[in-house]
Amino acid sequence: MSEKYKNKTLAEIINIEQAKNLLNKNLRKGDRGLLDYRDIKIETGTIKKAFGSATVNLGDTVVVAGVNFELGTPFIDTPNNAILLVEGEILPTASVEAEAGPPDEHEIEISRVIDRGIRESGMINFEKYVIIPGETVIKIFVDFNIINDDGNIIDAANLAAVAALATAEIPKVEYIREHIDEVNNINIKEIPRESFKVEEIPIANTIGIFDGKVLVDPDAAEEEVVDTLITFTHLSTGEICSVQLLKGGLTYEEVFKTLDVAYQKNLELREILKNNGISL
Amino acid sequence: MSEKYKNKTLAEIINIEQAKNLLNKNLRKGDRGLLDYRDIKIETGTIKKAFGSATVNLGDTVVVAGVNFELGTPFIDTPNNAILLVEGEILPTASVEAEAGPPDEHEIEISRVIDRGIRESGMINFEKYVIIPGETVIKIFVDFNIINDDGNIIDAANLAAVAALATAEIPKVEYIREHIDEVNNINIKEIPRESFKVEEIPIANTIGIFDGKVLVDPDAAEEEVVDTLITFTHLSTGEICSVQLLKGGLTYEEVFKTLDVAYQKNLELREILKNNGISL
Amino acid sequence: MSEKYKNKTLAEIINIEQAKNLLNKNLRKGDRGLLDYRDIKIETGTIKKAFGSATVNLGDTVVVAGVNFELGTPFIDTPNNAILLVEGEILPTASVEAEAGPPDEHEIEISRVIDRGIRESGMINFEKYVIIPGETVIKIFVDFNIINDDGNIIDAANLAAVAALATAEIPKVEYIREHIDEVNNINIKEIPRESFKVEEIPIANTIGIFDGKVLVDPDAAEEEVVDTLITFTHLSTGEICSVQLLKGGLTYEEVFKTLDVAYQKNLELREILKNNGISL
Amino acid sequence: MSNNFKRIDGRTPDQLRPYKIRAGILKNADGSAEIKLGKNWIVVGVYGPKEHFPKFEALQDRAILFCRYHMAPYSTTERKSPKPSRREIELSKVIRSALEEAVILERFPEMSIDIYIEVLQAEGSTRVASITAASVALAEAGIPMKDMVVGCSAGKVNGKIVLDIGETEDKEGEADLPIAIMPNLKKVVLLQMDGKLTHEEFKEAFEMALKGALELYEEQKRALKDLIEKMKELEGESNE
Amino acid sequence: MSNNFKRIDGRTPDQLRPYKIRAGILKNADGSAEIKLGKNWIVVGVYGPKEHFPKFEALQDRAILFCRYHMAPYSTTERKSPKPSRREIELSKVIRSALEEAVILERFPEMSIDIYIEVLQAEGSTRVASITAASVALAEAGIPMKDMVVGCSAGKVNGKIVLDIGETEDKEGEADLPIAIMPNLKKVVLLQMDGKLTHEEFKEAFEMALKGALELYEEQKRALKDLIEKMKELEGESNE
Amino acid sequence: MSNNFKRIDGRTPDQLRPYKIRAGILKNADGSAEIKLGKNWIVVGVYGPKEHFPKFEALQDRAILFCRYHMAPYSTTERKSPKPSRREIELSKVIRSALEEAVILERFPEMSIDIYIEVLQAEGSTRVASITAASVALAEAGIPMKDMVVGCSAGKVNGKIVLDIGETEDKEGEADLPIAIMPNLKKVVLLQMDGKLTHEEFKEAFEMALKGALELYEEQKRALKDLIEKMKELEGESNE
Repeated sequence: MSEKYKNKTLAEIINIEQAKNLLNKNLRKGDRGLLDYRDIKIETGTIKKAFGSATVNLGDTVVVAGVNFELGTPFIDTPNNAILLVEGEILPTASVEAEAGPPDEHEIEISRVIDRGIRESGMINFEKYVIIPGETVIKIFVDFNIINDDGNIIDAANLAAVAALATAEIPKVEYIREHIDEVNNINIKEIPRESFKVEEIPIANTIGIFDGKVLVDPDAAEEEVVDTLITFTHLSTGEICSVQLLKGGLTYEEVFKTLDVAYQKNLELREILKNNGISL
Repeated sequence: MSEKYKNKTLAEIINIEQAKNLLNKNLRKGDRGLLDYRDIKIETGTIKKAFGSATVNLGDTVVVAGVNFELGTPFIDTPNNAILLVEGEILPTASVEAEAGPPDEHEIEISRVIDRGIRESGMINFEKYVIIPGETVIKIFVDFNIINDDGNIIDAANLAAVAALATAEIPKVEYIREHIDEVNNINIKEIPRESFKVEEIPIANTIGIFDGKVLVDPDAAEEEVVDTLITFTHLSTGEICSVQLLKGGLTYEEVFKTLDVAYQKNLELREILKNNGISL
Repeated sequence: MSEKYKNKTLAEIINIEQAKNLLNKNLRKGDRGLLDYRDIKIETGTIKKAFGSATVNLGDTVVVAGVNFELGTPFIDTPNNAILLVEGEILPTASVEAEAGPPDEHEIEISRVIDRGIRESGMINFEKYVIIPGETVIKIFVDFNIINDDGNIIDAANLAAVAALATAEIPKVEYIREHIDEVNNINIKEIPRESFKVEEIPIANTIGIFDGKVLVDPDAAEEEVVDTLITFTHLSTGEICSVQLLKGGLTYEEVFKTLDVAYQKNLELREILKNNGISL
Repeated sequence: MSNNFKRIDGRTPDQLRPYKIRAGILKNADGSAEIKLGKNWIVVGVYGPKEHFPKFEALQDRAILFCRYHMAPYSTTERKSPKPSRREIELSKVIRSALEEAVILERFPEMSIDIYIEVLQAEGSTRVASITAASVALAEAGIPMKDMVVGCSAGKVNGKIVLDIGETEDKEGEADLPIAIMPNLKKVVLLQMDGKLTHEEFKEAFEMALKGALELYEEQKRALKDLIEKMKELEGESNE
Repeated sequence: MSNNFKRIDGRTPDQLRPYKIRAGILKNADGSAEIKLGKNWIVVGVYGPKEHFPKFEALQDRAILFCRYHMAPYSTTERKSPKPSRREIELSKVIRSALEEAVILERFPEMSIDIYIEVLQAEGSTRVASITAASVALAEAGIPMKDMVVGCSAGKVNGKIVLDIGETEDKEGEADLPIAIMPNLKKVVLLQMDGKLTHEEFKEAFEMALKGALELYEEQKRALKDLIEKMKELEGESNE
Repeated sequence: MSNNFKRIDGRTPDQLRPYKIRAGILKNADGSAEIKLGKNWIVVGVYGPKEHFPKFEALQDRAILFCRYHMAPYSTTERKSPKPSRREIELSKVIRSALEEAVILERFPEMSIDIYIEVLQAEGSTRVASITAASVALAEAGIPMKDMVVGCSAGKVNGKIVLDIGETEDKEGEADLPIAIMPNLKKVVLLQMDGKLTHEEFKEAFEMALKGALELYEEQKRALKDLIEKMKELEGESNE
């Protein structure tokens, strides 16, 4: 057996070979076109304990995201900014390969790509959530978990993170300011809340290249066989706010070809979010 | 050789086989009855550097416990409570199996069983050791170490922890309150002390079941051959404050049978503590 | 192949055998005498981002050291003292054996030997860099990295650390005291600086013994073949401020024989530092 | 027991929170299940039996059961660090120990079976809910077991023995008693308690928890039956 | 583009910072290189190809490329803990991924090649400078490659697209676009972006970065030629 | 040296603190010993020689000596985290290095010998007390040694050279010089110093520490003789 199948189960190997055969004929599992996303289901408020949450199904990929707020000290070089922490884990339930334990480079890369999309897009007005400059600000935690991994984690996790943030409720900053003296004794979950208004919605689209053919939303088997994987994150203005070449290389022309496809697809996902009540 | 002896030394295997043969005849090493504890020796004040300490020998099992006090910040959800931290390690001197390094699940389970006994019993009046609510409280460290492991660590470590706490001296809370401004510069070991009055004494008794027979205080070899190990912790009032099924299963009737034995034996250990000057 | 060469490359084995053959004839690579150091090159200010820095070449051993200052809380038992932290790593670029990852016992020993030399020598006036006793003091970080390891890391790293400290500039303590209210928002790199005046210069000299012969400045191959390695650190007054037997044993007479050689060689290195503008 | 006694969430003393178990919810796992019990939401994935790695750690006469109980950062009132806490390590151990009593490990020498429990939302009594779901996931994976394992808790709140302790009841109550049993073999395989109970109260709580466990055992069976029927349907469809 | 536009450090928009690459700077490594780009000072050491350890992790059909990007504690404005940060782990991955496209790993089954990148001083665009130096170090180690890999960044600062983003420009600018290419195969092997760019700006920045990379490619070749000549000299000397 | 000079604890300059060594104190270890020196209380357990694991790390021509010096959380004035500190890692190394000079490791190829040193109470000069006890534990385990290893410290306190530095003297004194020797082979195997000493003071302190070590060597022998006699007695009893 070829070495490239090391650590793969037989079922996975069959899936991978099948994906390759189909792509060679410009086909995909379930009669999907090269530029079609799988079914997307977005449900918000799935975790009542969090300030915001969402569960996203992208085909058989399942992601849960939760948003939490805490009080903390700002970084010394940005005393007037709230703090954002985005951390994702691929749970060991997600696949045979997924392992328990501290995040590996794959999980760190995914988290950081989604972090950059949220951070650079202007989605969050960081200056709004400062209680006392240089002393106390709101720490925004976005945690997401991959429950089942059938590929294209980034697009799914980005949708979940964005939906959780856009539907979150935040403890009233004004209330915290007024009660700052008791702040050590305040349970932040019991503070009156208001809607967490996001100012932009970044959309991540991951594009694959297989033998020169461009395709979107690769599933787990396709991720193994494509030569190239690249993610573009777009704003509602059409601007790009983040790019990440995840795998392989591409020609100069392919950079712009994949960018164009990503842009088109970002409009599509944006529409799906809107249909779920999430828009600017 | 059978797989169940993996990682065992020859001497251990002989001990285990012997324990099994004896128990089959309702006998134990050293003519011990099924419901007899081994010899217990309790010595307090063995570590002069600690605020409280005790060394306990239970047969060949040896445990040292030390109590320390520090100042710290209370947990946000219990601003009016002192903090208790119970941490135990089985030192690598204790047996061939014992390993150096961060606590494994066995050490964590033992520590948490003893922690719950102390915490739930009401032994410590947590509200008494608050310096400034929500800001500064006393942190109570109970550290114990197994020096030699011949079984029934929990009962021995619980006796050591309880004896160390009951004979500890604590820095005077009143003194700390008066000198709170200099508190960063105070060496807590130099503050005048008073007796640390405990309000209850929890006693842990571990019961084994071998082929339907109930026995107490299993030694290391017996721990390997019994089907079931369960610990009950009792208060001086006769109430139960903690239970932990450590190994195997038991019938519904056996739950109450072992509970009754544990209760009887708790009275016995309580008497031994009293003979060592430790009582309410 | 003999077991002592386990984990060595062929090139290293050849070097080691060669070193042994030469030392047997009282010779060393490059016509070096037993009591000769290899060429020493000291360059300061090589890291502009640090408050002080130096790069030292000792033969083919290359070390970079950087000094940084931060504000921090003093240790509770020394409220009137600045804090010194010396940490060194042998980078994985340094040799086949060098590994990435947290410092191993070898790196920790080296760091602690250099730390003790700096700390015990009185080089730094720790009381001078206290902003508010018991509350805020300056933390002095001395970080050094071995870029290439051809032996005698301690002497080279000590020279680099000493040169970096002696040429460092420190944020003005007076300025920080005056602006203490804004201290959380101060970028320490932007505070006006003054020269960091050192009050002593400790010099480390590592001596080897091969078959009863004393030699200085062992290279990597020689370190493998000598029976004994010992480091003495001297002050400008001729006093010893640190000793560390690194490898092997030595007779009572050899202790004093190696001490005398170290003393002589400390004068030589002191002169080289002086020629580089570093002296008291 | 006065019948008009009401609990903080309106339940009667011997009433379980609303519950629902679903089997076969994860595509990649060999077996999986989800339990919702009040606001608890727990997902379990089972992988195995598969060759144990590294080989020298494998056992020649039976499989190794691995179990991880883990809480998501957003599952609790205060955000939980994703790093395993001492509590999670203890619970992983007692859950594994309970399931080891049921799984016929001797059937799979040199192998390992991995059970991953992910608490997505926690609202008290998660350890026993986890066992209940894990047992269903093992069954779906086709792992032979002597009996199902099903867990439930009881406790004492405001002086009263009550079933299926919720989060607030756990914090403010006087005692918590989680148990897990093999319902047909009538054996207790998990038993913990903390708080204060007299022997009589302990007995009352124990028996109440038993009753709750038996109710949840019916739900386990229902969930597995549901799955079998759904699979038959799918088969039927693909045969059409 | 107005020609009299000046950047914070006096550069024109399409001007690289002063640069210098040296090959063969470490005695013990199989290959090594140093790059200075502005105040960036980066050292790379390559060890291998060598037998992979532990053996069971080795690949039968190709070598494993290991890459560590690491910053010295004194390399940054605020002291950096020597423990690898999440950022360093991500950069190690994208740099390795880029170099894997060039190195002919199939030539060395069962082996590994280790690339250690040590950032001694950081002043923006370290990832692309690291790749540029690593490629030279691999060449010196005699590792066969399909093409050199060379990196450069562009970005948007004060509304203007500029080449080779420095540290202050990165912090205060609107966007950063680091790329790495194989200059002869005309392939992009590293591509990241963060900030805000229209598609037009992205194109302009991408093309500017390409141009910068090609300039640095010349410096890579010069550094390797220099080394070869120095080695010939030394050989000549030893033959005298 | 003025004879009426008194130290903080009333000792004369060349006087050891009260000491006592006991061999064979742990039931499970292959060898063990306990030392009390002033308030120092240190327990040592030796396991081995035993097959080294994992096998590929074993040495074909000798045993591997492992040594861990570890302080209990309650052993020090401020509570010590149980995690090994940098100091503990350094001391583990220098103690192992000292004992490696004495143990005839070539006798046990492919094996390992583990020495676990647990400082239960610390009051200065623990490293040399540890070596002294470890050497006795190795002897009890029947490990062949070229010579015993025995340690002692000297130092300078209030301008005076004194023997066996206690904790307060270490903190307030001018210098600390711990040494360990093989008393019959007359070799130094551990030597450290920190503080400030002239060459003359160093010599004086070194020689004083030597004398102290020789006194403790007698105690080592006494402890081993005691143990042998106790074992003979026990044997006698069991033969009766």
